Amino acid sequence: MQTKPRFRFLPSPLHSLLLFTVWLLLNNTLAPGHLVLAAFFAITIPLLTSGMQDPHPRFHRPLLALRYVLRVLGDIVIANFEVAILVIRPSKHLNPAFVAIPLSITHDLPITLLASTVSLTPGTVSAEISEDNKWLYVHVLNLMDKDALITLIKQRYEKPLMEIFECSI
Amino acid sequence: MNLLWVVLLPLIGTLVPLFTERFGRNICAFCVALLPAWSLILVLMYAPDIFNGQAIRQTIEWIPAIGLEVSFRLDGLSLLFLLLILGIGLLVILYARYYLSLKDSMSRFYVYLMLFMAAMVGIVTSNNLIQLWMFWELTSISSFLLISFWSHKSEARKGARMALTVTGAGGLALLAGLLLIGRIVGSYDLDTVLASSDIIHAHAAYPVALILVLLGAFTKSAQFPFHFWLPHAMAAPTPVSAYLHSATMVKAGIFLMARFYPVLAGTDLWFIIVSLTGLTTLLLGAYIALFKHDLKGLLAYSTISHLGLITLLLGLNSPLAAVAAIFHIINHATFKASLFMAAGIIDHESGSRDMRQLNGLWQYMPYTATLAIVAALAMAGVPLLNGFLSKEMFFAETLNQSVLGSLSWTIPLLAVIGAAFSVAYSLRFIHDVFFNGQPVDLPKTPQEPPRYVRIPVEILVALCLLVGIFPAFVVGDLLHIASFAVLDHTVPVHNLAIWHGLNLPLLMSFMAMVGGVILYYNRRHLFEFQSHFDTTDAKHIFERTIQSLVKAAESITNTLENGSLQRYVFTLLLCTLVMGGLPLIELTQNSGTRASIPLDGVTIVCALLMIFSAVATVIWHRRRFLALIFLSVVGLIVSLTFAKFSAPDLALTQLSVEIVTIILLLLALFFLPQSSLKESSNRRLSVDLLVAGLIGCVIGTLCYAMLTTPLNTMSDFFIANSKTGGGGTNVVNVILVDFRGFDTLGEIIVLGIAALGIFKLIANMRIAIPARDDKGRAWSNDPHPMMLEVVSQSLLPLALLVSAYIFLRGHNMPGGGFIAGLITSVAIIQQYIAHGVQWIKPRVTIDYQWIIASGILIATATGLGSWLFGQAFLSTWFDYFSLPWIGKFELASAMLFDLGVYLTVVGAVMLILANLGKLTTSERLDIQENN
Amino acid sequence: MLNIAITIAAVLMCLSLMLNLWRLFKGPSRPDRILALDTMYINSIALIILFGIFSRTTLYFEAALLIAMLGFVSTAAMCKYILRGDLIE
Amino acid sequence: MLHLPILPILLPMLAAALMLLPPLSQSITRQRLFAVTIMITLVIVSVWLLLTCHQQGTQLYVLGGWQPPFGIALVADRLSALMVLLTAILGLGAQLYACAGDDKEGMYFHPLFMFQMLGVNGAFLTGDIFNLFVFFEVLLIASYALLIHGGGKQKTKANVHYVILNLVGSSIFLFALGILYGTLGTLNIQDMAMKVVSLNEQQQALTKAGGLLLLVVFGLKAALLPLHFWLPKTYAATSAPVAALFAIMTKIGVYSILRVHMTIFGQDAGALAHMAIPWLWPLALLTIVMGTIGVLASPGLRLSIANLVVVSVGTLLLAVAIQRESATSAALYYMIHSTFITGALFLIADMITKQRGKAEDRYVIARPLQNPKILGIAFFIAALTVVGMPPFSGFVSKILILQAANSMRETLWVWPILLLISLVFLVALSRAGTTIFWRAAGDNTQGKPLAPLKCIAIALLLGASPVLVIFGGPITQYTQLTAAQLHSKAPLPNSKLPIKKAKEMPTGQSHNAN
Amino acid sequence: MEVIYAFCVGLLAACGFFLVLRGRTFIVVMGLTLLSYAVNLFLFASGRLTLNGAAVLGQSAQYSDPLPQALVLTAIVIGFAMTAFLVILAMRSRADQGNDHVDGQIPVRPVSPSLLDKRNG
Amino acid sequence: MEFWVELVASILLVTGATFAFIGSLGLAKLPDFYTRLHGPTKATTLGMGCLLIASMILVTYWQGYLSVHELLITLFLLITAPVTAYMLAKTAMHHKLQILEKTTDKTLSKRAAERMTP
Ligand code: NA
Ligand code: NA
Repeated sequence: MQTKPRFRFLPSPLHSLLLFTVWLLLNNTLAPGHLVLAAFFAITIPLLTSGMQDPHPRFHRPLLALRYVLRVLGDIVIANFEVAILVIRPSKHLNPAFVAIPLSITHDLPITLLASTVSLTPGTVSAEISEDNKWLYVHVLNLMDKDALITLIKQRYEKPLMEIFECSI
Repeated sequence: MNLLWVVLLPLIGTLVPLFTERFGRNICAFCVALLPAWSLILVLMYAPDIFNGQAIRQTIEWIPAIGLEVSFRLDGLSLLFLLLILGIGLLVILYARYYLSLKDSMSRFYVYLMLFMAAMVGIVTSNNLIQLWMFWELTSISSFLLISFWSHKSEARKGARMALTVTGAGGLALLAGLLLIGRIVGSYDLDTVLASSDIIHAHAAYPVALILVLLGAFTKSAQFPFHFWLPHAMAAPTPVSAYLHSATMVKAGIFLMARFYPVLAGTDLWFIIVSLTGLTTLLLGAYIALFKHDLKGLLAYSTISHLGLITLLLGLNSPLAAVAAIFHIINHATFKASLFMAAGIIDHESGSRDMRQLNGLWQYMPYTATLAIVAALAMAGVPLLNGFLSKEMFFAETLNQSVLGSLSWTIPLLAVIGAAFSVAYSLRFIHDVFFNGQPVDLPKTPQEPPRYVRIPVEILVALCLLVGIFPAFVVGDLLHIASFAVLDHTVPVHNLAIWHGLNLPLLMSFMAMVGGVILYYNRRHLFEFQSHFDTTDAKHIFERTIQSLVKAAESITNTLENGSLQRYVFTLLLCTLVMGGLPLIELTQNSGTRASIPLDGVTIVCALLMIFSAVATVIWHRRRFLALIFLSVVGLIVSLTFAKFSAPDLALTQLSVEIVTIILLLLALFFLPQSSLKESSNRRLSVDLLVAGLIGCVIGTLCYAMLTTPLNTMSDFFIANSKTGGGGTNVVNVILVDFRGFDTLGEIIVLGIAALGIFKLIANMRIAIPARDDKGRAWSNDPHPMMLEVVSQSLLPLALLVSAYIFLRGHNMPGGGFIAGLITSVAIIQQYIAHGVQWIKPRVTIDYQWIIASGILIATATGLGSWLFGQAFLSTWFDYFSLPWIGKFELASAMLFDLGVYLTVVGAVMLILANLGKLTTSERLDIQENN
Repeated sequence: MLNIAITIAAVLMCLSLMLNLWRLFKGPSRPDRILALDTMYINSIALIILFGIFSRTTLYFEAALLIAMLGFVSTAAMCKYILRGDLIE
Repeated sequence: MLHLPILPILLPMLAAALMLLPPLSQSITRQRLFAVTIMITLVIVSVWLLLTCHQQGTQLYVLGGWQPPFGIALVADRLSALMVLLTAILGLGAQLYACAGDDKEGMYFHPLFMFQMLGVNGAFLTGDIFNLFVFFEVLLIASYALLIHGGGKQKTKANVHYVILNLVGSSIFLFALGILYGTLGTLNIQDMAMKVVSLNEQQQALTKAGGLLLLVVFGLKAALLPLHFWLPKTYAATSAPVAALFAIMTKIGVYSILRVHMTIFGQDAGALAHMAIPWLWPLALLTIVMGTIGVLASPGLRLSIANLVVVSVGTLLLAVAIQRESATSAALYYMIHSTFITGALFLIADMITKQRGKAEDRYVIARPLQNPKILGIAFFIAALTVVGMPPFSGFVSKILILQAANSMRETLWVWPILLLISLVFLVALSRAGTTIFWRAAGDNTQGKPLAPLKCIAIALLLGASPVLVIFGGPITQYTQLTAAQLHSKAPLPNSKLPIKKAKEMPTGQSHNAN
Repeated sequence: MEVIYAFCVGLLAACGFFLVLRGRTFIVVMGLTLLSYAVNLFLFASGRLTLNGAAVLGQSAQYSDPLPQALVLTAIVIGFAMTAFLVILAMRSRADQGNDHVDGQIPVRPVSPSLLDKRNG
Repeated sequence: MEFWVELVASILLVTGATFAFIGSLGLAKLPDFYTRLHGPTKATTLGMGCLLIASMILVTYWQGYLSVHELLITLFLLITAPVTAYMLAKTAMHHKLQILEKTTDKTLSKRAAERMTP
């Protein structure tokens, strides 16, 4: 758990980086004036909102994170095709199910990320997280093998997230 | 010297009692008397000029727009009345000093009395019609105060109100009459008016003006059928009756007729109305007076009767009759004032005014009795007393008329009958009070009153005698100049003497005497005869009339203003329908010459979406959440419409407002019923539907007609000057912050005020919080879902960045302070939704109210900045700068203005929404639904 | 070619919107309707993007961005309303 | 002072904003001192503005330096200056009264009051019809908030009606503005008056609809029959200083009718000239009748006064409908008189109400008043003024209107009605007064002295009545000049401040949305 | 296009006015919201309809009338402020009077049997 | 050049619109709420992604500079779509909406609604 920011004027550098990028994205530009503005907002906005941010586990291994993002994006594309077919086919072929997935990660942010990933990827929607943060309830559109699904989610998504946030192993 | 002072002195006199009461009653009364006395001296100083046939005038301009001048004139008639008003007024002041008991507020009494006196003086000296009317109304007002002096008594209040109503109504008629005369003559100057008798007589509106003026005079002078207020005015303290109801107020009506005698009299209409009214009043008053057991009641009806006599005389259209009328004015004032005073003394000393109780007072107060008897004899018209003289003149004049054509002989006969009754009631006054056995159950043992209270009576009775014995010497000149004024400078020959030889009038007097005595001796039969008649008191009729008026008014109001908003809105919509729809009927063709835009599929689909959703909102309006969802679809399509028709700023604004509205409605819906039963009947629904549908048709037609007509607008100016003059390429935004920045300033102020108002509404609101939802389900136990919390938190900086982006580009591209403000607010609200108030509280310590205020201040200050450069408020400034490496950039004061907008929006939205959240408490109770 | 593609896309989006509307009417439950509304928001973004491409302008980008941001808030608020009644507590 | 015309708007605006911020926001005493100072300044400024307009003619203040009709212009002519002064004095009275304690009964009284002043002054001064709408909304939202000041069921209930009706009204306002802009292509009132002449037949019909819809809107604000329903209960429910201030609210509706239907659709408007008059006549008469019936039917003093407001609106509009210069002048005089007097009456009624225990202001027997003398005198003067009895201003205004009703037809309608309502008022108010002041039971020994501020406030408003009579000459002269100005069609004067050099519009390519 | 635009405006106005005539505060608020949509579209239409003509200099060949747009913006904001106030006032009214009827009390009228059936069923 | 740009953009447009349509189709035709939830939340992300990329390409091509701000919309949708789905599922379970009969482990939804361990 990170309790104190490392730099007073840059409480969350990652956020700042994100904001910096987004500003340039928004303005479609790399003009010097906008770089200054982007830097300005990247510094001021996190300062302004720092009070509104709960502490989160520290972020590690950016490369792994990038790989994770790309993997999820790829899975989204596939998921869409699969779901598209399921939707178009008559619904009697569907095999929906509720599945409870035991969680190893504990903190809010990683759990949220995992739940989001699950929702964005093949045929599953995160429906609920148990109060003790130990179970993720998932609705599956077309369940083949329950255990395989649990393993897949834990291996493919939870593990990298755990590594990225270096938590509780 | 100044004529103005004659009026001003009594008027100033109204203030005297307020300052002198503390020095004791004697000093107070003395000081109060000083000013009218002074005024009287002034009048007397003018008297020689008047007796020389002059009229004195004084005019000051006041309100020319209504023809009102401060204008006074003193002529013979005024002089006569001034002497009566001021002279008897002084006597009444003296009398009242001893009459009023210690409980009564002396200063209050004197204030009212002086006010009244001033008003009377004003009436008789006015040389301007409007001013005359002003004083006329002042007498009504002050008499109201005087009559209701003992306001704790119900009859005093009612009597005063009745007097005020009747005389007030007459006053209004008089006003109309005077205005009409003014319009006919073209001036409100009395001199001019009095000189325009031909114009007035010839004018088509003469009868109307005459009737209106006479209504004023008759009500004031208690002429039939307006006589009924006077007896009830006897609830006033006796000094008031002595003054108002003998010498002054009731005489104001007579004065009015005398004043306008030159211009209004002389026609058949005048003749018929005035003389017949007078005659009826004379007879009625005299008849009823006989049956009154109340001493003052008797005197009141006697007054009515004598006023009728004077009116009759004035109505006869004969100069000599007018002289007689004026003479009787003087005589009646003296004997009636003294009689009232005597009655007051009797009442004061014996505790009763009921003649059934009062008997044999001669033994107890012989001196007072003597005075009263002399005065009563004057009233009866006994020779050697003043009443005899004028009554004889009256008889003579009744013989000289032809009111009723060949039936005119009845008038002298009726006059004699009236006189006989007058003798009878005078006899009753004398006999029933001072003789006729012993008193019955009097509250007090009667005794002679204090010395000073008799002085006024003595003076007046002495006058009765003096006038009665030496008429020409005492009042000859006064009567002459007064008649001189009334009769337009041509006074007929008359001879004021006790003895005119044996003639018909003398015989009539004699017959009246004898008749009166006979009547009085047979009074028992008369009383019995009278008791067969239902004597409905005018007071009850009056009160009942007023009551039923009020009842009728109540039922009308309750029917129309039934407190149902639906009806009010319906009326409003009907008006809208009529006003918007009628001009459309004149519209021969709806479509103009403007080329229309071809239809496309996406538009049709969006339109269908909007139509279905709008209709669904209406159909399901009682299932509120559902309706809300459909409503938001409509809002979404509206935004898309704006985008489609080239209004990106509008689309953005509509979208953001839409979301905030939905949040707001959801917040509120929680505290309101989720659904309601069908309340309106089918008939009502279909009527509403019809009206709403018709208005929809009107609006749609107007819209279509507008869309298809070509339009030349001033918008080119904005497009041409947006960049060069306002420094921005987004013309809409430049209009908002520059061309029409004032609108925007107003708009954010509206928002700010709304927030303050809402905060005010929320403060101390005690509202039940539903423990379950509308289907009876318990609420979820997860107030702040974790995922929502985390994601909302991380969205906040992004949203702020986007709002900064929208804000900064606003001047040149779609966006601006308002939308940016809404985005910021929504982002913060999202935190409230996700985390709850408790979580936010320690994290946001700023007062939203300050943000609103500083937003408004920044926007205003930006506007004010232009003052420094000699420019008008809200003149903008912008310029382009260039920095190394960064390059060229623009700075504009409009941005600062927009910042003000941004801050106000954020402050207002947050103040509204965040505080709604504070309504909830931790526990939720089951509430009783009241519908 | 592009215009044809835009037309096809627009037709599909219109059909989607009509389907959303159908679900909105049909329900049967409140979550169904909220879901339909949310989908409608997203389809509107698509429509705006298509419109921008069709008119060759970027003026409507912010509108799309705003729907993306605010549509979420609206949906979340409605869900919260159903769950807890009180949006802010 | 070059910026004089905008000061009546800016002063309350800045004052209100400052009162929301520390140090003023923290202490009611500071707020009171500040607010009263501002209001007195406002009175001074208004007098100054009035004198300037009177002596130097109409003042034009071009906001942002944009030449009208493109920018928003404030036009201070005799009428608007008069209305602003009227508002300032009335406002000062109401505020002084509130400072005696009523302002503590809820939040934000003083800021809201200032906002209300700002809205009213803005509505009077603006020369732009959309800006008029904006200021209408400012004053309305402020009035919504002020209306509930003090809390209580009655206020809430009345406010619900008031707000909903006005919101519908605002919608209609915007429809009307849309039509007017859609046909005339401009928003500046003077410019609209120019353009209204050259419309084709179709545009005329549309413009007429717009103009008549505006009549509905302004009629609603003014409480013209049949749109008056909201007024009596609303005014009777609200707290005294607010009700007193509201005495000006209906006048704003009348003022707007004057502006729109005399300036835009006046005698020079061609086919559209005087289009509202045929409606105004019967409606004004009916308003008077209904209001009078309401006065007679009212069970309590405040409701009576509220109905008097309705009558005063009818009377005013009747004078407006006569359409003669003298009548307009009479209407203006009447406007001044009735505004002050209804304001004063609401304050007096409040003091009476607070001393009568549970009987409140109802016409029933109750315990005697603690201060019968002062209240009695005040009520008496006010009642005389209302009835139109001398020596107070009511009679002058009554005579002015009676005299202005010149033709046979006018005389036949106006005279009987005006005189009869005077009589009804006389009956009703004498009943009211005798009941309240004289029909007392028990005693009320705890004679507390009256709050001096309240007395000053009442004296200020009531004092206007004799002043109006004493200085009747110059005042009627001013109203006559004002009426003459309203009836004549004069071009806008030049701005004293620099006008921005605008780029010429591309000639011959005037924007044509064709 | 103009026909369908005008039709929609008229329909929205009609729906809005109909709901404003109902007796419950929240429904009136919804009616006013619908009405304000109609108003805004109507006001917008006073500048006529233009395709591809956003009034941003340099972005279009021919510009739509920017003035009504600015007016509508102002109207939207003001409308929002007013709606917000009314909504909270409706809550206050409910809190003070115990029901959400616009008149503060439920009008008493005989309940028809069919209505009773509905309520029970 | 233009042809290829147009071609890619056209394909992306049609694909994107198709996915969006399928999402809406799923919303309309799938048998219970939970299955319907899958359609929009996923299909739209890809659908919107394709449309936005098409827009990026075209704008970049037309305006001559790289237009990437459309990515932002995608970013927002990716962040918010799962939360929307989560909230909706939560609501559905809270309201105990009818679950398709053949759904495996239906009872889990009750545990989930109470946020307990299975
Ligand atoms: Na998934
Ligand atoms: Na006797």
